[in-house]
Amino acid sequence: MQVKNVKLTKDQFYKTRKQVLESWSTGKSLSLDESFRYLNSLPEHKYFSKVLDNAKRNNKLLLQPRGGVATLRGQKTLLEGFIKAGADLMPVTIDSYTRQNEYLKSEKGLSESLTTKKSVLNGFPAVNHGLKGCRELNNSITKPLQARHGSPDGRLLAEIIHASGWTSNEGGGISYNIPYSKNVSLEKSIYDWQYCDRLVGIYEEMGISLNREPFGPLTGTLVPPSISNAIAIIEGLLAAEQGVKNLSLGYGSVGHIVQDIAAMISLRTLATDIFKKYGYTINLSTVYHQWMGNFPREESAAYSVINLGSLTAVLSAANKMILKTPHEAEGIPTLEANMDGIRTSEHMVKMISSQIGSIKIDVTDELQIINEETNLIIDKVLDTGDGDLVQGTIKSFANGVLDIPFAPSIYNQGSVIPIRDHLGAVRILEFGNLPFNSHIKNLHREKINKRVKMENRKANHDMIVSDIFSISNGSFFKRKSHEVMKC
Amino acid sequence: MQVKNVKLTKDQFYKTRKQVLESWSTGKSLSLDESFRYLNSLPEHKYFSKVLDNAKRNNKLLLQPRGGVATLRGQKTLLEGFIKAGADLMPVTIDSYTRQNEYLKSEKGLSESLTTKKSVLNGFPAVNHGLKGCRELNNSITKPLQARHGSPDGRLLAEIIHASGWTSNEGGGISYNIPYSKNVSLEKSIYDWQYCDRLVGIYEEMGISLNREPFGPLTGTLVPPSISNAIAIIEGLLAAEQGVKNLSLGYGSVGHIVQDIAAMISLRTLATDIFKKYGYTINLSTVYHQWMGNFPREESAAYSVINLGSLTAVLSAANKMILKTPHEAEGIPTLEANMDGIRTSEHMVKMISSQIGSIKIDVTDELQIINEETNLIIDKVLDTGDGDLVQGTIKSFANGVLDIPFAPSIYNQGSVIPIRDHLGAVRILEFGNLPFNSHIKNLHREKINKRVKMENRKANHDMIVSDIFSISNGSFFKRKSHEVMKC
Amino acid sequence: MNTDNTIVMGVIGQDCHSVGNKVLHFAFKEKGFVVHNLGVQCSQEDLIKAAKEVNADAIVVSSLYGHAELDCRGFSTNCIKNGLNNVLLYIGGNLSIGKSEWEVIERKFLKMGFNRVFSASDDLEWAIDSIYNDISLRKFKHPVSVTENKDASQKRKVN
Amino acid sequence: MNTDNTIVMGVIGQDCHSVGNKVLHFAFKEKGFVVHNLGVQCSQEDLIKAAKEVNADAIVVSSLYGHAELDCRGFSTNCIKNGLNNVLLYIGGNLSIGKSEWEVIERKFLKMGFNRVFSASDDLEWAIDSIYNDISLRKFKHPVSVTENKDASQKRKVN
Repeated sequence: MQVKNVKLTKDQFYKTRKQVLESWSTGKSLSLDESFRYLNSLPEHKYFSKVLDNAKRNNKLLLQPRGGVATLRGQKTLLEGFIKAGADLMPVTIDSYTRQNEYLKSEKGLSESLTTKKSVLNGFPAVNHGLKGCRELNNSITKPLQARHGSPDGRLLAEIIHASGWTSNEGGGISYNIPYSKNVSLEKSIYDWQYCDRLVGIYEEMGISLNREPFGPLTGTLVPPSISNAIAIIEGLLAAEQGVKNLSLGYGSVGHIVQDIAAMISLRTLATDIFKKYGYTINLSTVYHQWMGNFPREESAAYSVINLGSLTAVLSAANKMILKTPHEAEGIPTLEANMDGIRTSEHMVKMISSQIGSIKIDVTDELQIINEETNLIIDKVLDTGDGDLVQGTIKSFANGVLDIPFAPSIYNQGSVIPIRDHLGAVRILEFGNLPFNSHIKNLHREKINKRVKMENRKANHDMIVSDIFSISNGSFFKRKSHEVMKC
Repeated sequence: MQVKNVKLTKDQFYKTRKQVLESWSTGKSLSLDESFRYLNSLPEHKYFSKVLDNAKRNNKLLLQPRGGVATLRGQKTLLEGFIKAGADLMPVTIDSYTRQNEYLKSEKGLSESLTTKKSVLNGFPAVNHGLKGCRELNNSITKPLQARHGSPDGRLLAEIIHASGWTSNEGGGISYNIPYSKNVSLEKSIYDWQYCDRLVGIYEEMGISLNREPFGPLTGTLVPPSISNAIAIIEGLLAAEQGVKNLSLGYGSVGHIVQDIAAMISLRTLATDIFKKYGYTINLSTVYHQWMGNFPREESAAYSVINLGSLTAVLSAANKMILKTPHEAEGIPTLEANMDGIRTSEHMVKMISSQIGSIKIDVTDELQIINEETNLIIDKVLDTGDGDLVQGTIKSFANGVLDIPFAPSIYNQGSVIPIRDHLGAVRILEFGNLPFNSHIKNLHREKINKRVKMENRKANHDMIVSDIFSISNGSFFKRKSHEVMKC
Repeated sequence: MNTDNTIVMGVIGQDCHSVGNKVLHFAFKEKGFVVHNLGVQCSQEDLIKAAKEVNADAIVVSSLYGHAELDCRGFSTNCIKNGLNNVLLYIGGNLSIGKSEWEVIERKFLKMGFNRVFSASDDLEWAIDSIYNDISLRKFKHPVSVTENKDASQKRKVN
Repeated sequence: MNTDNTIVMGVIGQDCHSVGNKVLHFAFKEKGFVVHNLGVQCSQEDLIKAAKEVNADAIVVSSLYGHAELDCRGFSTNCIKNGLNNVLLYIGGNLSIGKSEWEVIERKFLKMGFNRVFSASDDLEWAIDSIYNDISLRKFKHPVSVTENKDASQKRKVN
């Protein structure tokens, strides 16, 4: 079978659906007609699409934390706390066993969590909870729910959560495979996500608008904006082909105000242009992820990283921001830490939103670079697939035209090496097989050289490790001048 | 006696000095020669002036928290904690009784604090501790010390702290009177601060460089930048006349990025120009105060306010930043809260400093307004005094040419009423007798009208009260759209 | 509704926090109180003298700078010594140095004779309503003094 | 200095955190270890099999996603079952869900047979030095296995 970027036929879809629903006991009772009636009965404020539309109309940045625990009761408490603290959109983070379709393991974890009254799973095992549990959760929470996970094959999960009235699903065949798995082929993950997208397309045909959101930040570690934006737009195109109409494209902060703003502007404008060019009518929104890399251990310092994100998200005119917490470095954060993250984010967002009209930052240079690079990547991917985006994507990962730094997948080359320049922006030290012209490559090299001179230090593995930890350390550079200061 | 802006003669100074030193027992043993020898023996890193010079050379923003407790032991612990958390410059906040020369009350408070082992004073009673205690403190701390207080008559305090090796003193005849006292005449406070400045001038003549810092933020509540900058520059000129050479001029954030940056640039450039114009050779540095108004009660939200300040201070190229703490709304903060404030500030400062070279914000419009207004005020003050700055200042406060919003002093008219505009900047609703031309006045009115229309709300007392609490509430505006969003 | 509740207010001691004082003044006026605001840096004597002059129903003391305990010693006794037996006493603000247990602070000031103790984080509306209700209740219980109050405040109405 | 310390390392379970794994790999190599890095999403079987093959001195397990306890059950027993009597076992990362007492977590994993348990906030240099010293000490006590190790690792040296 060669996967192509073509809308799945009803026949293909329903044939696959039968297998999907039979893969675990909770899938068997699902009926699209019954789900339609349930979804149709939900009020507007339970719809991601509607809440996003309202926010766009009012220039409001929506806040969404992360969080999932094993039990229904625990998840309710968590989400109620999020709402109390001021979150607008609800996440249900799915546990890692479910993400790998290890439902038996998540079942065990769930029963142990119920017995010990302490979550031993790192998320909510939605497949095990099934329609009953997931709908109960949905009915008890006044804001819209989204599944956030990392499943290369999240088909059964998608069936169950949408049927349960969760009106958004995060992920995609690239973004939930390459950064999340070691051995899953792109062929398989893209095919499986075509199914998830087609499912949303079918609901759309029934008049139910569900939101889809490719996972923007990928490995969350020094990913050059043009790489993550190109992949976001590609996943958007793949989703659109399957009939998705309400799409959120995300970007993970690199901790550099100007580059982050430029990246968000580029993502929004290029995506809009490209969807139009290929004839897709998409209701687009954008998502800004606060720094996803290594966090400072001191809570007080973590607050600075969070607040930098909120500031930049507002300046980027993002529609939604995904939040971090002051406990981030400690592992999975508590409800209290999440509430602190929401509150500090909301406060910064309000203050900056109040004065946004007076802030003019020049990002033109950075914007031009990201636009050019992103277009080069997308064009080459299409070219590589002889016009077919799925084949283009698979082949481009194989030959390194698409390459995500620090990704665990064996289907990723890992030849691209990012590094910060003298002004803190993320540049590319090793281009691997990225389809950049010499003009772009020279630009990266020049800027990296400026840093090499400034720090009087080699651009090597050691510098890259510093860069991975630079936001958690505060300073991006080892400044000699710093020593002089200590008088 | 009519006070003039003339350097005190040695005769005047030493005659007054005798009375000052006799006003409390700890003053009697002071000798300028002995103090000179002590100061001369201190290493460079104990000098504010040297540390500021180093920081300026290296584009480093120095961090200074606030804090004072009654006992010597307590103050040592406090300052050691500040250093541990990363502070560069040490404050010793003086208690409110000492500020009003009520040394008997502070003596009582000190003994009670010693007995109960809990500070019942809101600061360090330096006069009561005398040379012995103040030097012991100075010798035990590796960073330079500054007295921060609010004394309209801080002459004995200045004598004792400088003799004890504290190499900076905050305050001034305007900034430590009008916002801090109800009944003290400007005539008296300016005269008394001429003494403090002359003392620094005499040390300077002996080759000891001490730093002086007028208190920039004044009432810390919606003070229009041109008003606080004009007063800072006037106090700088008064200090310079008495022989002060190392001067830090401060500004208190109004919580508006563009206006704050413009205000800092204007303060630095106008002060430099004006000192030069009047023939004073001054080593100038600038100080940025994080938001001094009402703080949010939630610590998480307080972090946002602090981080907004750090961001703006770096963008303003300030040399020093005065810090707030996440407990700010709770009253006098604990050491732990101070340490959190230092850490979160340092982290934000490092991150932004690392990328400052790439951030270009357009502040030209705001800069022009502040420059023009500040010049108008200073010119009118000089004019009012027939060229004498002291008489000009006294008369200008009397007739409202100088007018500090929300100040408690009966010598302040209080006719100027500030308010935020549609983009969150602080404007002036009632000009009182400010010497502004119609061009400037119209500009304020237009911007305020835009807000009135935007919010569909009157520009009245109620709006001003909202503005006082707007940073602690987050949003500067009551947006109708906000209601619509709650779907 | 009786709108003739008369209060004397001020910031006690060497405290110079003027912004909150101005906001509080505005808020009491909005609620229909007759307000005699002595501003910042008031002594006990200033407040007691003013309360006698205007026959105040309540004295509202604020303190933001941490010296409230030192500044307020003997306040209640001094009121009674000066014949102010019926006046209600309130205090609010940041009443201690460092982060202390609120219950401990509150108990301390209640013991000193204050009728209510407000923290800086209490809702302003609620605080003013509480004072309003206290005064109304007191007048209901002591109708004579109400009349006295009324006359006095009408004579001296300042707004 | 004996530079032939051989370790097998990997991220256990369904965990896909690859960045830390790459940094750790680099750090061990810098310190002269012979590193067999299995990457993310390793099973106990993967790690044990590799350790046998390369005759590893230690297995360094990491886990960032909170399922460590579930994923590591019986690990020590399985090592012994497979003849790995002498291999040192280490684990590090975010080892629990929510903010638990570190002492409790540490005790739990020590009881499960790990020789040391590192938290995410432990200093990386210090952690690697500790492992280096443990291995040296073990070799000093069991000189036979040292020789075995040496041969094996020289045969299969990967760098």
